[in-house]
Amino acid sequence: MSQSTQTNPGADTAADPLAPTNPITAPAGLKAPVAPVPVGPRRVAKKINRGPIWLKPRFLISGSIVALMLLMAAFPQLFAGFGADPNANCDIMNTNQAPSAEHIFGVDIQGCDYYTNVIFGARASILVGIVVTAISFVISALLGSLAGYFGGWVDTIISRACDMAFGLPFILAAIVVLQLFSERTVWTVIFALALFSWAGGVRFMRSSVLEVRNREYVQASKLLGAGHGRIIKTHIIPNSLTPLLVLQTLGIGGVISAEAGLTFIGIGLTPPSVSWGLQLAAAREYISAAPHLLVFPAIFLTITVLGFVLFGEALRDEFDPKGK
Amino acid sequence: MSTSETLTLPVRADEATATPLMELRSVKQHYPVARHLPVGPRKFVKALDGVDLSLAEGETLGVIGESGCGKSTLARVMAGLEKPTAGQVLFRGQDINGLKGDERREMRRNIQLIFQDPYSSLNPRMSVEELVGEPFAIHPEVAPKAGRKAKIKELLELVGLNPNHADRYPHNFSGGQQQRIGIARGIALNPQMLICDEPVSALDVSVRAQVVNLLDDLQKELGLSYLFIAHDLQIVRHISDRVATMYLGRVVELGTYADVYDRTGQPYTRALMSAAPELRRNDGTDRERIVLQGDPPSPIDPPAGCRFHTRCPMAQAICATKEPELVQISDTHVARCHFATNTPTN
Amino acid sequence: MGTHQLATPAANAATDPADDVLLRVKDLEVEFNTTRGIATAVNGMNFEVKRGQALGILGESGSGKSVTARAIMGILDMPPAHIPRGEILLEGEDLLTVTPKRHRQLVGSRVSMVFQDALTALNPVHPVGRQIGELYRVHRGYSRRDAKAAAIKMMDRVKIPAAVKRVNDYPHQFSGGMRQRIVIAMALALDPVLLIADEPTTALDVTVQAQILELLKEQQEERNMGLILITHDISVVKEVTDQVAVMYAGRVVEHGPTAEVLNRPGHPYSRGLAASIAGEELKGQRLPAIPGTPPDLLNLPAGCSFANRCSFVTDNCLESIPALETIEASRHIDTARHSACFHTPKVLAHVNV
Amino acid sequence: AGTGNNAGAEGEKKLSFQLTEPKSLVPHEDPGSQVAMATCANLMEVNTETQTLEPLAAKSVTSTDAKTWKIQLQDDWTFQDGAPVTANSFADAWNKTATGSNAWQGNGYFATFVGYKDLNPTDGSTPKADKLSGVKVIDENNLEVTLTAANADFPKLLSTSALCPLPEQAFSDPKGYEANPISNGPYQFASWNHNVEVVLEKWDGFKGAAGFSGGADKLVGQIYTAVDAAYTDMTAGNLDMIRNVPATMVSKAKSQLGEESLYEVKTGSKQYTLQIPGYVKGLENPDLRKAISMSIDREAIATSLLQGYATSSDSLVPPSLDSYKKGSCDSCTFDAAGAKALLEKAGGFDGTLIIEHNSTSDQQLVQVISKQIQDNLGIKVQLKPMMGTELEARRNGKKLEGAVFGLWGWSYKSPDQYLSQYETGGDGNVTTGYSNPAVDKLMVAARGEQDEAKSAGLYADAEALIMKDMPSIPLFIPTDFGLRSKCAAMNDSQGDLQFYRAGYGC
Amino acid sequence: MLGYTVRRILQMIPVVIGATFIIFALTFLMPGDPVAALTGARPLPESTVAQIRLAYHLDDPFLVQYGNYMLGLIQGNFGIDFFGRPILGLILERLPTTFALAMTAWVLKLAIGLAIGVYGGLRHGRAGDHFALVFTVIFLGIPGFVIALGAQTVFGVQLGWVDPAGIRAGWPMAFILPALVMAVEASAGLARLTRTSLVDVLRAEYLRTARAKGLSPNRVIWGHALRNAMIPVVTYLGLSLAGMLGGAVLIEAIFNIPGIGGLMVTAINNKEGTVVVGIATMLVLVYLVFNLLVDLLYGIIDPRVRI
Ligand SMILES: Nc1ncnc2c1ncn2[C@@H]1O[C@H](COP(=O)(O)OP(=O)(O)OP(=O)(O)O)[C@@H](O)[C@H]1O
Ligand SMILES: Nc1ncnc2c1ncn2[C@@H]1O[C@H](COP(=O)(O)OP(=O)(O)OP(=O)(O)O)[C@@H](O)[C@H]1O
Ligand SMILES: [Mg+2]
Ligand SMILES: [Mg+2]
Ligand code: NI
Repeated sequence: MSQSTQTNPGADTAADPLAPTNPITAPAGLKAPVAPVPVGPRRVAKKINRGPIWLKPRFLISGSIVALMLLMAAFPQLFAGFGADPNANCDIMNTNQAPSAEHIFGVDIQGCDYYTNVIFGARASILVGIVVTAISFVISALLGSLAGYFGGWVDTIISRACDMAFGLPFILAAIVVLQLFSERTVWTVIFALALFSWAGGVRFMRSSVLEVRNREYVQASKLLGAGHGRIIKTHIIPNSLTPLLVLQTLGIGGVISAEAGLTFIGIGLTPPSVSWGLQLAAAREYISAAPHLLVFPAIFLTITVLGFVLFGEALRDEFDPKGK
Repeated sequence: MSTSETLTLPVRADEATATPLMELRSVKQHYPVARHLPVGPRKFVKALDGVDLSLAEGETLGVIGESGCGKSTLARVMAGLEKPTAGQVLFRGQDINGLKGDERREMRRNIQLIFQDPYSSLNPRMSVEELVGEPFAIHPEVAPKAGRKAKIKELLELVGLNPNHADRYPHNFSGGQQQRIGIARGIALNPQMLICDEPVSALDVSVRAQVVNLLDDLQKELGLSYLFIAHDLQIVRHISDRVATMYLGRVVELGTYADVYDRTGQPYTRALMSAAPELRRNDGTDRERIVLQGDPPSPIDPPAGCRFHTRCPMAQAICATKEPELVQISDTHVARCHFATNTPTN
Repeated sequence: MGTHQLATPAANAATDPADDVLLRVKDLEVEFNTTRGIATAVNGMNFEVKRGQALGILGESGSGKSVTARAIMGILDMPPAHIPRGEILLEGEDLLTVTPKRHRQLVGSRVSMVFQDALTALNPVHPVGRQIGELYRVHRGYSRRDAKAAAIKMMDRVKIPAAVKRVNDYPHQFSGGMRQRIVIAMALALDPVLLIADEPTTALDVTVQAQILELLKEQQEERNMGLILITHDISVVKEVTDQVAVMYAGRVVEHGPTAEVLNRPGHPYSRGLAASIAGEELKGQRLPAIPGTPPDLLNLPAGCSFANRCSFVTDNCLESIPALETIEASRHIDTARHSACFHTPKVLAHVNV
Repeated sequence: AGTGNNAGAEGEKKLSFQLTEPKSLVPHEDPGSQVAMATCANLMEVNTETQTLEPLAAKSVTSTDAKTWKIQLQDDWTFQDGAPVTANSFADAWNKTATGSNAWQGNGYFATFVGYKDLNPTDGSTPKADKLSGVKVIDENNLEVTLTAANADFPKLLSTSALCPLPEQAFSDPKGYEANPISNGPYQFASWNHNVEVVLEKWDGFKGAAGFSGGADKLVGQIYTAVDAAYTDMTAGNLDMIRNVPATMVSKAKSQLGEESLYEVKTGSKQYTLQIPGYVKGLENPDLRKAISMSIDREAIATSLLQGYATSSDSLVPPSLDSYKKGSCDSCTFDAAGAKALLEKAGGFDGTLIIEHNSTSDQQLVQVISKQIQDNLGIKVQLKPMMGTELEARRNGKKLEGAVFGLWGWSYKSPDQYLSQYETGGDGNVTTGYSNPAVDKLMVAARGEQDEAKSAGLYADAEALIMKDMPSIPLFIPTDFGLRSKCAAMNDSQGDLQFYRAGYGC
Repeated sequence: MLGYTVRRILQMIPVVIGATFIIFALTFLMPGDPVAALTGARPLPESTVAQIRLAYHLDDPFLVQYGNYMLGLIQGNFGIDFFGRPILGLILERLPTTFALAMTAWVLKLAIGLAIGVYGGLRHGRAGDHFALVFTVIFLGIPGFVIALGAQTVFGVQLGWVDPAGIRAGWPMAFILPALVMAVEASAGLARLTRTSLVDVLRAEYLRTARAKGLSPNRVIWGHALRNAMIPVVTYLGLSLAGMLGGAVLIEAIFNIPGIGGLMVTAINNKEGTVVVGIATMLVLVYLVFNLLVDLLYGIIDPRVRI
């Protein structure tokens, strides 16, 4: 009974480490026939939609929605036809025309083809959604890690700053900030939205970092002499990021809607920019006269939001180290 | 002040003259208890309250004691993860908390810690290769980038893991294998001192022996010193040269394994021994069974006098008032009890 | 070879007066649906417990001890778990087929369970008194006040000092040992006939462990309960139980009187387990270890699941699964021994090498 | 619709109207407020039937030179609490309003009074006087006002709320008065539930002619922050009257509430313009401005986007004014080719035409205009929407960078209200900064001329002169609509829709 | 507990100072002239402008203005607006309305979010869970004003259940619809959080214990799971209530509710710095107080963090 412990696991060449480790295990194909045993009736488990069967389609569906929307944002011409320009070929006399064969989404207030406009609107909306979320994600990840990891006065400063950002009503802050710009483009809107959208994320990140910080693998790394930078980069952030990621994907939709909201109170994007937010805000006055103005961007927006949220969920499962 | 500072600490006979590899001098670690008003007296958890220990090169010192008595704190302080509130932690005669720059890096390389829970001490998002390679990434001087892969492979083989599994993640391994990964990381930098904080507690009995054997082999091969903390008294006895018993932040008994196990000089240690069923059986003589009553006192307000007197079956009046000092029982054996020398050995 | 049925202890027990048998588990199988496939956690489990008897279930991590216990208590998460076959007879009633209502009546009052980690097993937001008292309220329809009084009595019984004062405290305000005692109090509250303790002391240190084991043993004897003690720890089994069942990869590989099995193991795995205790005589030597790791439950080998770690392995082992067979019949059922190995005689002969 | 809210006391004639939260109920502090109009009887007032200006609280207002005005009050008029309305009630009120340090909104109405400067030092020092030297109380019932320059429109000024009288209490207990204002008009203040409603009740002691007061016994000003909410409330039958209905809402109302709910204001009093500040570089050439003007297809926009609720404008004043001359703007008809040619003639335009506008209103209209200019003229046009404060600040600080899109309306019906924008230092002149001595001279003469026909001729001459330089591009005259329930018989007085004058029609 | 509260209140001071400073600075930097907004296109006489600028210290340097403001604030003086009305009065006039709206919305949100979250959590991994997700996300995806206008038309105009606009009907009738819209919009996050938390709790060992005690599924869920599942949700709830107080501008406008939001937007449009800062200060204070309350509540729900 005193086999060398060093050789045993070493012999493990099976594909799965949890599989039998002895190479002399019979291959699965050679399974000895097992006679059925006349014991109690076998209760058949209801097949439930778990695992790959469900996960895959969710990932696929949400992934393709996201991909489609991204593609639309990047290359609207692919969808609207080459040479299409949302502001060209407009005829003011056609204003608010309902959907027809010629204009499948109808015509907008300015007399332009609405389909082209909605397609081109994806860019600004998705850009705002993604960039703002990305910025707030990065800020949250960074500040949250710093606050959670270092604690002490770093934490105090960051936490109080969060309180400030939180306490300031978002609309107020956004209005005030947007007022600072004489010209409002996608980027100014992004700036304003990003400026105050990180506080929740920071808090969130901070609390997950607080949890991770005391994990033993962090201490283990410290013991090896790793510096703070390395610990934050390789241990803290990767292990506390997933919850934040899910939160932020849920937020993308909120951001896109917020862009619409800003436009609505007159401080959002301005023409000739095209965005779903602008379209929705403009459509408001025509809700009964020209409902198509509202319906199409709203559908696109909703699908996009749904896509991102589902994608976030799917991503989380994907990033789960245990792989479920 | 207790006299323990002046007392010659028993060390392994053959090492008595050499400088110990590691030495703790009246180390205290007090954690402030959170309080809500910025006024009033601060309270402290006295996790370590004056610990003196020394450890010779190549020696294994076992540490036992009940939950919360400060064993892990001791491990962290020795590993330099925490700076003690008072006292010194000396590594080859140098205070590890006074080191700077390269010396500090050197110290870091030389003292490593193995954690109790192998899974939680491994970053779940790093592959085995990254995990075992991390020490080298931090100390590139030990293994330059070029030869690193080979070095990692070598290490994995040394701890009995299949090097072909280097690209797998911790959750793909069993507990014993995970602990091997932890050990591989711990020895990657060729340390002289390996502090093992309950390295086998989370492992299955059948795997426990594998890991203990591995530690044994490594000691023989690499000349490591161990501080070995465990609840499993048999394992401690098996692996230790000397054993220290801790109670409420203090060392209450210290001696060779035979001293502590067979000639126990302190009632708490005795209770501990008697509580472990497996020891009773393998011991020639029948141990008297002592089931301690009550719960350990709070380390915030340790009892006056002997800290153990609240639960001690042989407590006398003096125990409640006078704090016992470490009493020398033999060359290699000290115990903190008023009756250390006049109690029957078991 | 389809011989799972051969002379299971349950089969033998059939000759005994049935009222003595509290629990009989027959051919229990539990599977888990996982994303990687179906994991067979319990794979044909057979054992029984009699009134006043303490059965230890030994086995390494993942061998299905807790799953078995949970299956008995009906607290497996289904899904992902499901029980394709088997019977769990509590005093003759099959817990797997009774109505949910009847099941709830039995569980908690006739059979109850002590969990491994008392801190997580207690609801952190309710005072312990309420958690104990709830049993009386639900099963016996006590008033709030009576339930509290009963809870205090129970806490006294498991030796919690100043129970009256502490009945409104929350779990986190107790030390580990006291928490475990509260869990025991909860399990004993309704005078169950059978108590299942799933690693009740693993999370505790030795001195407290001794207290808890003492308490369990004392209560079991006092009430003449059946006790199933699940643990990894051989010494604990030795200390507390009369009978022991050794599990490996979802099935019982050896079963018999505790002292017998542990001193003279008939299955290579039990043998490895018994040997791995670090006796003083082994000081300075290598500890006897069982090499290798347990098999993947998703993909159990065709033959004996211990074969890849076994030093007695032969071709036979790789092809067919050895059944649990009687190895030393006895007039008295309680001293009968069973082992599931093709080489039991050889293993027995090897003893004390 | 329109009756749901009238469930007050049985048979009570109650009308509700759309209101924004007043800053104050004291007319001088918030002269535009509908509440002020209802509670105060001015010296002069427009008769909604004849649409002419008639004395109300005054018996007569006369002048020989249009510079010194004699005002005789009606006999025995009282405030709603019974105190007599005297010449002092007016003089004191005017003095207080004209005092700059009080910062009352009505202050500006007194700028043409002699002595105004003394009350309003521009350097922030304390005023040298506390009374307008141009206002003389002759006796209980007679006043004399001297203006700095002749102005035949003075009687019209007397019809604005800033020139209401104030009772004694307003000076002795200003706080109390603010909370419970008393005036001399047809309705008296009953209650003010802040941000919810202001309730007015008919005052039986009002001695004015029937043409000056409405038919309801009770008027409820329901407070809305946006007209949309008011509209919704009206569709639910909770509101009787709305004014300033946007074009998009008109067609919606037509289909939802029915044709009869629309009240078209008879007199167009507003105008959309694109004003071009003289100081903006690159836009100085009148031909360029004309080209821009010609590139806008007003007809198309009016029929499509504005849904026919506006007419294209071809003059600097609305057609309702006497001085209006059809086609005084010869470059206000759409002619893309002509515009291009003119642009060519002006030497082209290679910069960007910036159009500044208020971001909260008429977005679509500005957009289509800019689009037309851009498309038809082939120049780059950039919109610059901004908040009101910023736009005003840029305007006042002469910091505009391009044309300004805006809507202008009159306070009282007079060409002066429009054309003074192009008179040096005139009202609203700050936007274009247009200055032409010949125009200035004509304006002074026109203002001083009490003969309306002569005056109109002078104004028309001035407009023709201004038009040559086209500092402002006339765009549209919007049709002003009110919305009403069945019970409200709406009225307007020279383009101003005053709720309190509505008759009760149920 | 008292000590904790005191400490927390002390911590609020820098936050209030910081937040007011930021807003003050932002409004100061904002382009435009507050005085210009007083009359619109017809500018006020120069002299009046000068008087106002003087009276409101508009020409003082920024820090002086801020200092004066803070000095006043310490004495509880929020200043007066350009019409001479005390700002505190303006805010307090509208705060109850906003509060009623936010509270109602919050309670509804709680009901909706928790219901959906619990439903999803209990059906974890099954169709119901995904249905709950899609349901909440759809409301997240449709812009708020669309939902608001739709609800207004259907329930206010067509069905006539409530007044479509205004608060004349008083609480609760006037507030239910807008609150519901706010609640529906905001419940997605809560529902997700509750669901996740419940799923975690359902896996907890103490729920096994509860089931092993022979408790009925209802008792297990309501008696043991929910309260634990609420622990991580509570922080979010507190913050969201504070957020709702300041974040209802759109809904207020559509439903004609005279709340803080409208006042704030008007004040910003008119660049009335003191009003804006006053509101912001008030909201920050409210936020901080709620935060504190939540943390105290935390202690009640979770005995482990009892302070
Ligand atoms: N960072 C800390 N802050 C406050 N108290 C601490 C901290 N670390 C440990 N303690 C306290 O110090 C005491 C000793 O803890 P330590 O972890 O060293 O015990 P231990 O002997 O390792 O126990 P175990 O056997 O359970 O691991 C305990 O009471 C613990 O609560
Ligand atoms: N919810 C689950 N989903 C999938 N597999 C499970 C689940 N619960 C248990 N298992 C599997 O069932 C097997 C038996 O687990 P069980 O908890 O019974 O082991 P055990 O003998 O109690 O081990 P330990 O000593 O570690 O408690 C394990 O391999 C485990 O992975
Ligand atoms: Mg420890
Ligand atoms: Mg288990
Ligand atoms: Ni078989």
